[in-house]
Amino acid sequence: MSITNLLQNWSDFRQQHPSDERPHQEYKWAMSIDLDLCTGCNACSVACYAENNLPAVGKEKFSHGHSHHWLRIERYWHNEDREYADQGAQFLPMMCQQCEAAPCETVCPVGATNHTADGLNSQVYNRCVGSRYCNANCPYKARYFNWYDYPTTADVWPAPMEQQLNPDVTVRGKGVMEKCTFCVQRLTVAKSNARTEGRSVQDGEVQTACQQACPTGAISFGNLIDPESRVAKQWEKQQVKLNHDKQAKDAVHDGDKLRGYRILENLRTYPSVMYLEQLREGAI
Amino acid sequence: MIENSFNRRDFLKVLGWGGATVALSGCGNTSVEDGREYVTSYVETADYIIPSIGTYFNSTCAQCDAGCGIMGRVREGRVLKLEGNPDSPINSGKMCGLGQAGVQAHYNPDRVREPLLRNGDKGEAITWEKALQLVNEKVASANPGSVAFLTGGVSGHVKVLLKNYLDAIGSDRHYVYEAVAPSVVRAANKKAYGVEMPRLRLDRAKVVVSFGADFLGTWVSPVHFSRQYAKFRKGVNGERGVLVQVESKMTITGANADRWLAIRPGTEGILALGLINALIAAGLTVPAEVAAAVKDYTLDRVSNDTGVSVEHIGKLTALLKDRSPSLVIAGGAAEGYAHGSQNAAAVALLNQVLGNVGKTVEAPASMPFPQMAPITGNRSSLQALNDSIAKDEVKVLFNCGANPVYSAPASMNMKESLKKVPFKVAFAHYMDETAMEADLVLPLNSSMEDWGTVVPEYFAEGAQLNIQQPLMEKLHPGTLGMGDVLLALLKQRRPAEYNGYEDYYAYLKNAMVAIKGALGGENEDDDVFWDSVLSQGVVKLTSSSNALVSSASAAGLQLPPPAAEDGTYPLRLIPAVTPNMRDGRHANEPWLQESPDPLTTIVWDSWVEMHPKTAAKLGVVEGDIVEVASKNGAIKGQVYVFSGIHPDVISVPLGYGHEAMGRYSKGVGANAFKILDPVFDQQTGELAMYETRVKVTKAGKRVIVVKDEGPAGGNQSGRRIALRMASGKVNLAEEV
Amino acid sequence: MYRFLRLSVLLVGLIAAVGSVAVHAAQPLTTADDLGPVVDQPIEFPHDRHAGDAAKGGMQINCMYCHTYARRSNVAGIPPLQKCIGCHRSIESVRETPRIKKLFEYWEAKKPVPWKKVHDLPDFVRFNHERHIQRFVFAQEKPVQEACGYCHGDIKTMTVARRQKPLSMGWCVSCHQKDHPVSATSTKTTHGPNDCWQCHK
Amino acid sequence: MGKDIREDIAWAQINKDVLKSLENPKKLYWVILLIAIAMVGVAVGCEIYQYQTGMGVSNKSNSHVWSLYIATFIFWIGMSHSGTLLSAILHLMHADWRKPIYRFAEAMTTFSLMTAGLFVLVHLGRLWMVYYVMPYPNERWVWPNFQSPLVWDMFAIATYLSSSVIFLYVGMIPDLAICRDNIHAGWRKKLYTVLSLGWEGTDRQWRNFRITYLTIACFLIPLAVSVHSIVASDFAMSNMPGWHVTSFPPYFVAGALYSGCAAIITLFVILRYVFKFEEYMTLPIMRKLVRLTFAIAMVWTYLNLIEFSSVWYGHDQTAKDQLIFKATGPYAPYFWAMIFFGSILPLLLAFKRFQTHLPLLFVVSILLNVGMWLERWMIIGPSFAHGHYPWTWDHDQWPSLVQWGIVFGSFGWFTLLFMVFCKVFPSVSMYEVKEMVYHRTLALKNKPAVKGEH
Repeated sequence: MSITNLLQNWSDFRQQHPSDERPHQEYKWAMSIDLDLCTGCNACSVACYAENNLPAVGKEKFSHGHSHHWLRIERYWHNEDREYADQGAQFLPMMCQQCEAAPCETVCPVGATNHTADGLNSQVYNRCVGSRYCNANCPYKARYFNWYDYPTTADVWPAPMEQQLNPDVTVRGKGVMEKCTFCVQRLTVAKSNARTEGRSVQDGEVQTACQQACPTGAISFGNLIDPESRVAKQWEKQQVKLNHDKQAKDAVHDGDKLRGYRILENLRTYPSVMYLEQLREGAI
Repeated sequence: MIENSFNRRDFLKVLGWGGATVALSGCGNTSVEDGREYVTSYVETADYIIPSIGTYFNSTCAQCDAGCGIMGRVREGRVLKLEGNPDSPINSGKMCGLGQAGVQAHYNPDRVREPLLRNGDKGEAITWEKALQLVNEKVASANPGSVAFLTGGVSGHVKVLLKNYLDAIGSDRHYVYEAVAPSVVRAANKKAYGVEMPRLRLDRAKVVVSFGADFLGTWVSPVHFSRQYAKFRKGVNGERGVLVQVESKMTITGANADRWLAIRPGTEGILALGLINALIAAGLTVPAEVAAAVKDYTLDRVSNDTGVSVEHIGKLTALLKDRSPSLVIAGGAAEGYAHGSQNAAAVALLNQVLGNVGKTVEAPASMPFPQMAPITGNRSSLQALNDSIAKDEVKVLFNCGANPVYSAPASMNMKESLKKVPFKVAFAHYMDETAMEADLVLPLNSSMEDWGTVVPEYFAEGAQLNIQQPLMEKLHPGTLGMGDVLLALLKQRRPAEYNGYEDYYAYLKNAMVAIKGALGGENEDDDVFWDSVLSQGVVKLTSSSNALVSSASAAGLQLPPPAAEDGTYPLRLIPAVTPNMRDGRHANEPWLQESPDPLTTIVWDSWVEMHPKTAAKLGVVEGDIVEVASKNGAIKGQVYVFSGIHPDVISVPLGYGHEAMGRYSKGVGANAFKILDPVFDQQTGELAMYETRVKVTKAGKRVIVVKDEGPAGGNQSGRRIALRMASGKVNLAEEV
Repeated sequence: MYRFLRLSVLLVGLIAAVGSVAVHAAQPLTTADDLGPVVDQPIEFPHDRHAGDAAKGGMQINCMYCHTYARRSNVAGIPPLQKCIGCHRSIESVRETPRIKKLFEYWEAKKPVPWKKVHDLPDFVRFNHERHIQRFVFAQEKPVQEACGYCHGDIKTMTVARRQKPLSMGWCVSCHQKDHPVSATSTKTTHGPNDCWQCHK
Repeated sequence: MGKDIREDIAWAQINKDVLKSLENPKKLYWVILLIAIAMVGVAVGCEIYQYQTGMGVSNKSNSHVWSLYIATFIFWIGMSHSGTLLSAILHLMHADWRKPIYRFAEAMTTFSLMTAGLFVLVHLGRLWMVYYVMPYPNERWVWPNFQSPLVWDMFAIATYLSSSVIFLYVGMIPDLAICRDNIHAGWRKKLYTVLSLGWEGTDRQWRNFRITYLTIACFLIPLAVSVHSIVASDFAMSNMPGWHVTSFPPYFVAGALYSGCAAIITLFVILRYVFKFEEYMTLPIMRKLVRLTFAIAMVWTYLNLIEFSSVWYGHDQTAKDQLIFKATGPYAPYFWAMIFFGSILPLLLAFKRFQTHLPLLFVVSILLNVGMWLERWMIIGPSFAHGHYPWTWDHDQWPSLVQWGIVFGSFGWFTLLFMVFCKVFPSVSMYEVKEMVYHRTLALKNKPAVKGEH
């Protein structure tokens, strides 16, 4: 309770800007999403509802932008004023990017959202006072606020539907902010099991709900520290560096042969999610 | 996985007494509440059950007929989430959104909970004994030939029991009805290849041309095809597969195509033949007879008829010529017309002349136990039933897994004709439109409470038999499994034969053990075999596969010219099958209502989709309420304008507009089935889904369309968010 | 002028009074033992008899013999009925005592015993028994009853278990901030994790 | 042009006139008071409904998370600044014309701060957890996040509020003594007796008083400036297009002084009319005030232009889009209204003839504040409606009636507080007016008689 402790806690709350002096120790959870494989089928999104106790808010609330999909599928068109969208749509799964320098963390007045040692952007519901500053400052608008008290709202979880709720995930009450957690409840279990066996989590040992559902396997998830993990290999191959806000490859001429990129990277948020550009055939 | 001493069925009974309570409103309960919460321990348990750690049980997804293998995560006696079963060749561990929502079908608050007997216009609860007794009387009193079963696609041991029951009462009236099914294509395939549904190998194809087959979203076995699609895109040694989608209304498969060709509705066959002709010109050798048949389909004419530009036909021809093997698939868009069979045949012919048969079109595995093989539903069978009802030939009608009152066109007037059947029994999960008409409603277990075997319509690799087993104790004591009911009914007819079986579980186990030899467990102990079957969830069957007809023949190919303009009904209605709603049987699962439609991102409502040109012509904009009127009725809907649809066409999604069923589906959107014109495919007599002609008129005020996309729509306004590049640049082989 | 003094004295006195009351009323840092409520269970299970010291007539049964899930799971778990019966079937001496009779009634009815939770945590807390047991019992080789006692108090002296520690966040933190040896042998120490997400679901 | 304060006015007269304002109010006073209370009632009702049901009823969305509450919060904070300007800054500058009017200005500061504070609470999703924002020793060893501008806000506002209350109070002590001595019975007597802290006007007391007052004044000025700079940093510190502007702190301070001065003009006119303070709140004072306002208006306009141009000539396309959206999108009417009220309308004040035209000034000053309120909303609303991420641009985020109700009520709350103050405490500083008169007579005496002088 001393002033030193106060200052120390203060520094704990400060976002851990990734740097070569201060690398992650054991885990750095990261994701990569191949937009060429994403068909926009929404399986991931529904899986997220099932895993993370997300409320289906209903038409009226949805119309006011109160939807609660931690993982939303965005649909973009590239037909610049052509008659038809004849090169199809582009689907993009957008969830919390678990930024290394997360804009939300620095502004939360009560420190309800912090950086964990695994490079996750944690959200602690009990600490949240609902100032919503975090989402104001989130460039991706990937955070979702409990505008109503959904557990007690009619037809959100009418009996016996509440029996489906996942006991490993808190059911959020009125007035707190929430967002994608990379299925931290699964990560915790995997880490605990690995620890009991005195090893670290192997690649593929733990999957996020969306990754596990995705029919085309567009989403891969894993530990960026572990060079054997698929994610680490992909980031390596695509020459996307976690702690750079400009990728060297974008400067060099044939960098455009690589499809890896991070969204709104230029804002220096250092997202933990890498996207792979969608491809289109030129011959047709 | 399961100890022999410990019978899985008994186990479920104690499993119900789960430990920890449900975590509701976690932020609310911030206190330590000693001595108030209960922690009920098991009476006895298996040592693999550890409180707070989920156990996975394998079963089969019943949300559609694809028969994906699933594993249910069970904790403290509750099933929490479904994952794909990695051992199932169909979905190899993956799942679609529809499947994920299965738990909501199970926990749904609107499920029927006990047998209901009609009393005036409301049902009163009765016991199962009474119900079955009643059924017995009615069936006994009726003349055997007049007892009919209307079901959806059925397979496995339930099918066997059903067959036996019908035999027992001496009736052959089993109508298998699916509102949305590729039955025309099946028939055409049967003609062309000798099999109804050949095994398609997208993973081997370099080019896939799909004539409106939404294989990524709704067609036959979407998850399996999505798995293959992934391989196809990655390509052999990095050569990325090219997908071309030909259809009048964009499906999610179309949205993923490298080139989406908006074709004038109904002219798919013409394009197919045109392509053959162009290929011949490009030096492809085909049988003279075929060449003769297609010689009139010149580039210009085809381009004229179909509205596909000469340039694109040329490019497509070149693509098919250069990159072999390719794969051409005929789907909903091709088959939905009066000449649907012809279209499908033309597409099949294209496949054959391209020499894809044997390469990307393979013979499917045959089911070694034909009595268990699935009966695939179609729409003509409902027509047949309707006719015989009209002739007063049906006195007792059992309905199971079909909802004709909702999904039959108004012209059939199903609701009225059902009234002519004296005694109607509905096996139901919800009080849906058809159940409302029934005299006796028998509540069924959810697929997560029931035992059973399922044979998928479409085999991924070899033939396989899927196991369906309870993932938890029954939620409502008043429900019963379909198998149990049939068994009970059979006991009434053939006591000698069936009294030996305590219940369907006993029957099933016995039946499975009886054929364990064929299931690869000949020298295993019965219980060991049974337990291993249950723990695997999928039994792969050794089966032969019959050969395919690969010789191309254009015999009997008669394609009509594109349909003429209709003055009063200028537009064509395409009833769209969306990945969320399909034929509407799952409309009461809120996750599906809330998950945005992939293309329009609209939720909780249906819509009228049209091309900007059409909208301009009609003078409507997004959100206008319009009336869509056909000769057989009219529905209202909100306009959604987007450029993924042919200007001659409007589209309304199916599955909405329920008048009954439950709180999440009733009165949500409009029912497009209702206004379909009674036009039928000339060869199969199937209802031609895409033949309906409509006129669209403004009807009232403008609303704000409730959808996920913002006012910017699909426009990124210069931000680098969703990027796209030419596939030529990258070498996928190098990627991880 | 004097009025002014009088007033200020009054104010100061008031503040002092209120302050002292507040300080007195304020809860001390809750590392002290405070007993939870008495919970009446369907069967008054005598922990002292089973786990107590031999001197006091106990049988010194290892906690994890019955609470077997503690080493493998988040929850320690209440043993299934079959476990109690497993022993008591063959213990004729107490067979007719009322509690054991009750036990067997449940067993014959195949009905689970509706125990009440004695150590309850809020629903949003992710507490993991396994990790603590692994660390203190298996790594540090502390005697089981001592290790369990850190959070559960001196159960072996009670009949019906009763909460002895506050189980509040501050109390958890007070221990997580201490340094604990990683194993019995090594001198290396680490303190408990302080990520919010370690304990908050 | 009206007369300035008469130099020969008797001090007793001053007491008499000012104390008259403390006499029992007329009916109209009660009517207005009731209206104010009713307005507060509306706000309270809305807040209770929102508290029970959830923030959703205010019709914000996951991308549009802030709205009128924050806008109005800034508005009231801004309002508070001019009081300090008049009482503290001008005090140090020995601008004696401030003397008759600084008292109610300072009161206004305090009350608008009290109003602003409430909006922070109203805005929170979990109001009942608000104490998490304060650093208090706790067994969990968790502290607020001292990086967050919101925490700075908390400190800044608390400090500013407390110190301006003290400033107001200290400045009143001699007058309270006068009240004590001139009122002979009732609760007021007791109140003044206690509050005047036994003031007897001895030299020692005056000396201490001067030093104290001066010290607090000096302390208050940097505080006032910092408070609004901090409020500005709520926005400048974030990465939202349209917020991420370095010129925000001065821009906000200017805006604050602006709206404050406008408010003073409004209240000036009201008080002068209601309490017949023509003798003290004279037109020359008003003229000075108006000129000051005009100057600040121009500064504000200038800073506004700086903001726009720094965006326009900057490289941040997103911010540029944002600006274009403001000027052309659905918010355009409000945006241009703000420009008009904030920059065009004050040009009237440049004309001599209008500078003392009270009815016109009354209307204009209110419109100026409308403009300033719009400015605050134009910072919040459009930015959220058109942020970094096109997919999440606004669906339909027009503030709901609940929001309007609470904003509406806040004006009632302010009126309520102010009216009570005017009736309980002298809204014109008697002793300072006396000083002023005294100094002027001195000056007059020393002046050599000039021809034509009367």
